Amino acid sequence: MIGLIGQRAIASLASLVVLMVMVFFLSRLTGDPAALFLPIDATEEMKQQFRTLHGLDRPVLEQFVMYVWDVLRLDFGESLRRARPAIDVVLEAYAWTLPLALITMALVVVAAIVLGAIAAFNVGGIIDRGISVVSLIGASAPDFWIAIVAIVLFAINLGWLPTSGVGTPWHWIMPVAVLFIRPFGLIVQVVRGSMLSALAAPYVKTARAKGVKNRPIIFVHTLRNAMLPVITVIGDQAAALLNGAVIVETIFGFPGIGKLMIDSILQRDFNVVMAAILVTAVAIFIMNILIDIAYSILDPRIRQ
Amino acid sequence: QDNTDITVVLSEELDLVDPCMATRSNIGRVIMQNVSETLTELDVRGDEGLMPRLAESWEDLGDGVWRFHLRPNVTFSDGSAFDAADVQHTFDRVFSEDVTCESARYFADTELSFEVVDDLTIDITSEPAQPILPLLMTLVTIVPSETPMEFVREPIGTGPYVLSEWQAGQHIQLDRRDDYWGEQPEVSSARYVFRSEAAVRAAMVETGEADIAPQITELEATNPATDFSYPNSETVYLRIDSADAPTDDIRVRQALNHAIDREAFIGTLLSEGTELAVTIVPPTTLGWNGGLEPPAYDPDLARQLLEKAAADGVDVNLPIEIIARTGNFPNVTEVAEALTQMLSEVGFNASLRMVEVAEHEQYYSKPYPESEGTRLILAQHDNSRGDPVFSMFFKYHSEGTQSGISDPHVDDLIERATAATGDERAALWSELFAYIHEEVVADVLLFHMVGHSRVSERLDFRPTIATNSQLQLSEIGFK
Amino acid sequence: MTEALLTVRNLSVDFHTARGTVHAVRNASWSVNRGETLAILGESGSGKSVSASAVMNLLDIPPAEVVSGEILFEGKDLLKVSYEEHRALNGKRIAMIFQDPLGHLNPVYTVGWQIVEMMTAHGRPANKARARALELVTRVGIPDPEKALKKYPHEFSGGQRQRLMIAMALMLKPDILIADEPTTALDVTIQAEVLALLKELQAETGMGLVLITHDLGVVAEIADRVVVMSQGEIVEEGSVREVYHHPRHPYTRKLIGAAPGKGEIKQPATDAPALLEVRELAKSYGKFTALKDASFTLSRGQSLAVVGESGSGKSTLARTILRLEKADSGKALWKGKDLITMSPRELLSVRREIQMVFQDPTQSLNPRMSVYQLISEGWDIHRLMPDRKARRRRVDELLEQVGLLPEHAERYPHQFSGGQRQRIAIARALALEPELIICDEAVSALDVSVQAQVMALLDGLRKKFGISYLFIAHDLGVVRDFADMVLVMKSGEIVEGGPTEKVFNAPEHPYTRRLLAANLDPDPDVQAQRRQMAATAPS
Amino acid sequence: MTDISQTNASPAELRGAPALLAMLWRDKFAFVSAVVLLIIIICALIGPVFLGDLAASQNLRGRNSPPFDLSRGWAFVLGGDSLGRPVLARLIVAAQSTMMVAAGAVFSAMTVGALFGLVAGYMGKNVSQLVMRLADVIMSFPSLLLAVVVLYLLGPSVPNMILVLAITRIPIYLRTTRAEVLEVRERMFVQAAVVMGASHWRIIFRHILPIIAPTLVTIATLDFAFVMLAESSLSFLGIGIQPPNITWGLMVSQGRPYLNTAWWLAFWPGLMIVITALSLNLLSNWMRVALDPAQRWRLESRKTGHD
Ligand SMILES: Nc1ncnc2c1ncn2[C@@H]1O[C@H](COP(=O)(O)OP(=O)(O)OP(=O)(O)O)[C@@H](O)[C@H]1O
Ligand SMILES: Nc1ncnc2c1ncn2[C@@H]1O[C@H](COP(=O)(O)OP(=O)(O)OP(=O)(O)O)[C@@H](O)[C@H]1O
Ligand SMILES: [Mg+2]
Ligand SMILES: [Mg+2]
Repeated sequence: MIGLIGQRAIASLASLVVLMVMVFFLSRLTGDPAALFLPIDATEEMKQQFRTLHGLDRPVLEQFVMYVWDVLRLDFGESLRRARPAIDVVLEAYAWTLPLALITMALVVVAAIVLGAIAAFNVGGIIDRGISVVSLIGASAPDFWIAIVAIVLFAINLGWLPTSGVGTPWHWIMPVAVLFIRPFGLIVQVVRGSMLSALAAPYVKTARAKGVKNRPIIFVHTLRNAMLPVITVIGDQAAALLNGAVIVETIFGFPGIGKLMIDSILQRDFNVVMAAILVTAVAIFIMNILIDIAYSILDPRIRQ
Repeated sequence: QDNTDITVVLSEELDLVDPCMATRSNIGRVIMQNVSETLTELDVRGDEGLMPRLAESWEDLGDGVWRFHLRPNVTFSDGSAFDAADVQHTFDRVFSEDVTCESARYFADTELSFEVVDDLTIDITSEPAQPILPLLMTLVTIVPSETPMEFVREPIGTGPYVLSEWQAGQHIQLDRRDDYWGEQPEVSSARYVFRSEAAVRAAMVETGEADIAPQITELEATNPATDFSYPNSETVYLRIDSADAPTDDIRVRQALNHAIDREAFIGTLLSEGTELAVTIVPPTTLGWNGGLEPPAYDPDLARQLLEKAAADGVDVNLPIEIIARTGNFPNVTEVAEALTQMLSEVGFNASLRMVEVAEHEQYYSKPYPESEGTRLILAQHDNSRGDPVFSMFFKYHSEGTQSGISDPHVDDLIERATAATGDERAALWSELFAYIHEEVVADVLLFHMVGHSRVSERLDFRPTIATNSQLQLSEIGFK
Repeated sequence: MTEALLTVRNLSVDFHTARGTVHAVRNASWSVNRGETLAILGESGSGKSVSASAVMNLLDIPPAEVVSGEILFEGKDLLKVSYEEHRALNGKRIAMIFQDPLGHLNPVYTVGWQIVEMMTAHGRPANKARARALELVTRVGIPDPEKALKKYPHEFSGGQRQRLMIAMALMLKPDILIADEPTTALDVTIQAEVLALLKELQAETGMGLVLITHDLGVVAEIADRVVVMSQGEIVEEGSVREVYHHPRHPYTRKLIGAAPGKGEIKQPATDAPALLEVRELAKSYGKFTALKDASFTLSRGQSLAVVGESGSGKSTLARTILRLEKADSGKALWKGKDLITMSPRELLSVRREIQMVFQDPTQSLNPRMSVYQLISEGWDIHRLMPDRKARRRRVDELLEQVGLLPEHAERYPHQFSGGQRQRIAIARALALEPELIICDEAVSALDVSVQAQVMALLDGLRKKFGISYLFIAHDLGVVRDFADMVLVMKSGEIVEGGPTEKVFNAPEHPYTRRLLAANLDPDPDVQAQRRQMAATAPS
Repeated sequence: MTDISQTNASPAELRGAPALLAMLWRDKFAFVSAVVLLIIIICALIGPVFLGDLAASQNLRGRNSPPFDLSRGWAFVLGGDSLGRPVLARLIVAAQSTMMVAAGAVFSAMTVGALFGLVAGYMGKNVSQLVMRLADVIMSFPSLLLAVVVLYLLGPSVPNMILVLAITRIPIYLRTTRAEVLEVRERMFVQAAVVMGASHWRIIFRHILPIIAPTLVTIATLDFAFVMLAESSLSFLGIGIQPPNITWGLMVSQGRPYLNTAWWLAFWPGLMIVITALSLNLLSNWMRVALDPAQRWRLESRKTGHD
């Protein structure tokens, strides 16, 4: 097992390198950061000065070699805009994103699996229809709607929650709730579908012949068999959250990585983009490794 | 009033707080005159014009030399005294190769040299002579001579407030100083928070989570008790490239101007109070020419002009692409769509392309990319500094980076006006405005915009034209 | 007669399908009392499993519908009790052993967990359950029971799974045990042990046993009474001896007449060329050696039977030859070319010549393909029989040959009984007209009359086209009638091999002798005699 | 020949399309969904031809007219937008680009993802490792950066939009497919197919794919909404589809500032996205049952009558 994880880690490291190289060159195809950092009426000398200062005037290949050299010494460069080490900026933001993603995903996973399984068990019934329609509306409604309506309702009209920002646990309720909705809707549907197939399997009959109660039949016998696609989709949704939740961060003023990433991309703050992708990619790779381990834990036939 | 702490909710996070970047509006709004002060200050509430701040007075010694007499007994927030060396260091820093200070651009073609006469007197020589040097001093925030040649994250200034806390992404806290040289402001501390969503900013003032939201949209500004509109010194226009066909023909440019129903935008897509523009600078600027008329909306005339041009062999069917930037100002997309439609209606082969900021920049500044036909750049220009010099060279001189024309007479007027002083300066600018507007028809000038802000009812504060780029806490009182 | 413990009265079950209603059970009535063993014999597809499912409340309603009848357990009608009440009875008072042990074990849990759950589901403490599981698993003859409990279903052989299922059903010492073909995959020695265990339990707890089986020997050995089902109906009922000696219904007569093991033993042809030569084939799973240096030769037109202990590596042998498992070492020469090292391309072209009927027919049929698609797939693969009409005819013909109806072609696998699925698998193997068919317990789920029909078909094909068979079976009667060579396997090794006559009449290896001795006779009187002899014999 | 069991097959057996339609009719939710989707598809096909001009005709002085007011004609029944254009007409016209982008992105992502997933799951360890790590790269490549790169270099257009969105959605299909293949290929019927001599492709497409297809379809239909909204946020940032082209996503993002004052601008297109997603999913739920022989009875007429 340990050996396997080690092997995976090395392979992931290779992907990380590929990713970083791609990002490095592709991002440099998208325009000149000097023009964006400096005011619109900045002179050419100022732009030149900016480029020289940040090494942007050198050939891209040379920049790349320098970057690699720095990274090997764990120096991820300065943010072009913030005059701070890019990695600091990113880690600061990630310290907000990570708990947000984890809390949301934890809630989503529990709620979606329970309701999805219940829907599958009552397939075609009123509970199934109810859960499906509600979750689907959640999954397809524009999230800024939900966010703004939530603010109007809970912060302005009812005054129960603060409009936005961070600080107290109360501040987290709306962002988590809004982020919750889409992955919840998606995963409910995937759980439902996968459970439907699994519930038709003969071992369910065995369990019933054994006199096992419905709840363990659903949540113990069948669910585990239905989990393969479910955890894959959970992984996909978690990856989206680990990449930052732009809308929610924007509306609720949540200082996470999503907004930072978008701003840095739009402003061509290359070092921050690189550092942000490095951090999110590491998180996503770790998650994917965990998911693959989960596959083999869940299904002994996959273990090799 | 017991609670004199306020919270200001801004639309954009700060990535820097360095004083030499204070001319960038999001930074200036927080530190300009609050943390760091300038030698001179432009009066935007009354009509006093240029006022003393850290310089008590100044005089033109001739030959491009200006003498500034500095205010005594001023200390920086780190305790050190303010003197002429600090002024000199400030400028050394602005022009340093090691920091890319924004304020340097205002001195692009002038060479400054300094001579410290005594602790509180400094002579500044500019080459060529800079008649508006004292005005330019409103743009340079003074830092102590210990400030390193790199961006600082804890700005030290002479202002009434110190930056006491900066949680990136969350808030910035300014606290009042006890040893400020001037009158103690009423606000004891200000916390700046950042929310990009206008609706949320407005809501925060409504729920009491914030006291001032300097920029909200017109749509949010629905409560007369708290919401104010103010001219925000931004001017919207369509930049024409008169090197391209078919806009190299003046009749085509005129047709563009007459094709647009400017009035129709006001009170609909743009706020009530928006004014039609005849110059690229707002009316509060020196030399603004009140005699100019906005081009009348006359689609028939526009069609006739096009026909005439076509008759002379101008290919008026060449594509005209309007390039606009998403998020440039509220409703920019709709405005651009409406403009496109109006141009199409009179027979232009117009199309619209909305782009993000980096791409917009490509089209906006020279060298302009090639195109079949031509491009009209929808852009917004901000000049709240009181003098057209900050605009005219860039926008109209044949060497200006965003200029769409190349006209020797315009170049000449700009150069002369820049060097002139007093009434002559105003007259030259006026002449330039009229010439550009009527003879050259250099661009499609559209609107002077208004901004909206929401101010809590417990505050006594009215936003001004400068609110866009600075928000002096000392101007805020409590009811 | 006093009120029976479990009485099924006038039970009728229909299945509604798109192509009409299937009357699976029609007015069936039977009952079983405490301490009694009722054998349900019958045609494959005659509704035995369906009626058992009805008792356990396992029918999917719809598409199934209980049209009439009642199922009385201790006087209560199980068709009327609430779901929850029924659930509490299941497993604890009435337990069931399913016909198809692989599908009915949950693939993702260890068998130990699944067996223990039988007790924990009814509120018994887990440690006690574990002790009992260990005891029972040992009793049904699973080697290394401690470790076995920690393994997953796919790591067991077909017979082992069946035994695990039996152990599971016995956990709570139920009052009624419904055993649906519980010994189809067991060799006769283990079968004897299992039957002994059932009897013992019956003596201990007065358990009523409903035994659904095709094996007349098993009936003779253990049953008290017999009902015979045909086409959904009960056609005959009586004591074992009565029915065996004086069958009244023509079907019963046919059934008893078809009991295998009475024909003449064939002599292997001596001059046929070798078709498959297996040389020192070995395979192990981790540390466990499933197959040790197996060597044998199969000539063209020969039928080679492989018998042996359950779990001795018979299926592994077949699967390794077919490259479904990677062999550790050894060769399998097909017409001189080694299958084990053959390039994938070459292998593909050989595939058509060797077909296999898997031990677990249900799992080997794609649930999303209709019977027609399943049978004709081989033709698609090898681009045979392009004419649709001809195909249709051939499918109908094949179905009829294995005792199914043409209209079954449009149904899907889940709509069939265990024996019917097995026949679909056989029809599929035959469709390609291969040169060798590997049959892994291919007729174990068939009642003896259908079995006889299928065996006759296979034998006919052998004569006509020279098809060879590698025939894995545990039913010595069938082997005796069908095979001309026999291999005996034990613990991964071939312990004995030779012409059928020699192996049956002059067995050398002690295991072979044990095996033959344990064989059951369909005649209840003979069995009773043997039992007596065994009891009086000095141990 | 033994007569096994009797069936009284109904005389008028339904086959093929009529059978499917009958099954559709039995699930009323799915039936309504199918009708809704049909309408949307028709709008997408003919909308721009018939209503293109109406949808583009501005009237600044009659902007943001509220919905349910018939005085300005049927086109304004859902209100007018911020340029005074009829929302209803715009919705209909926008259906085309919307559907092209969403369907294009989802289908290409699903096809490519499933294909690579099948290969990764079915082939040896090394191929699998390679494909999966590549998927990791795509998965952690921020979609926004991809959008900026592609649209900056190639310009915003419907095909480029499809490209961007499709690439970002590939990993989910790839990973799901692979995970399922790993399990399905261990099943006995796959081995039975191997024995019959089925080629890899046949095994993959005839035996494995049908088992995992329902899961893929479920995800794909959910992705429809996801893609429409993703396209909306890209438009909002200035790197997606831009006016004068219209999509529902663009309409949603343009209506965003008016949420408090003219709710109908963002509401109707948002509702269309929800309705489309809902319909697709209800239909895919139906399909999951209809295509599974073991579940199909749920949709077949139950009472063929017993005698
Ligand atoms: N879901 C179903 N749909 C339609 N017909 C079915 C279904 N399940 C079973 N049948 C039919 O019901 C009949 C009885 O099946 P059952 O499984 O009880 O047979 P069986 O007596 O157990 O046979 P075997 O000995 O082969 O296992 C068979 O003819 C079968 O085809
Ligand atoms: N995947 C596996 N992992 C570990 N052990 C296995 C695996 N498959 C089979 N075995 C073991 O290999 C041995 C031989 O199995 P095989 O299926 O060949 O037996 P068999 O002779 O066919 O028995 P039966 O008659 O019961 O079907 C068994 O003891 C079984 O436990
Ligand atoms: Mg059966
Ligand atoms: Mg076996």
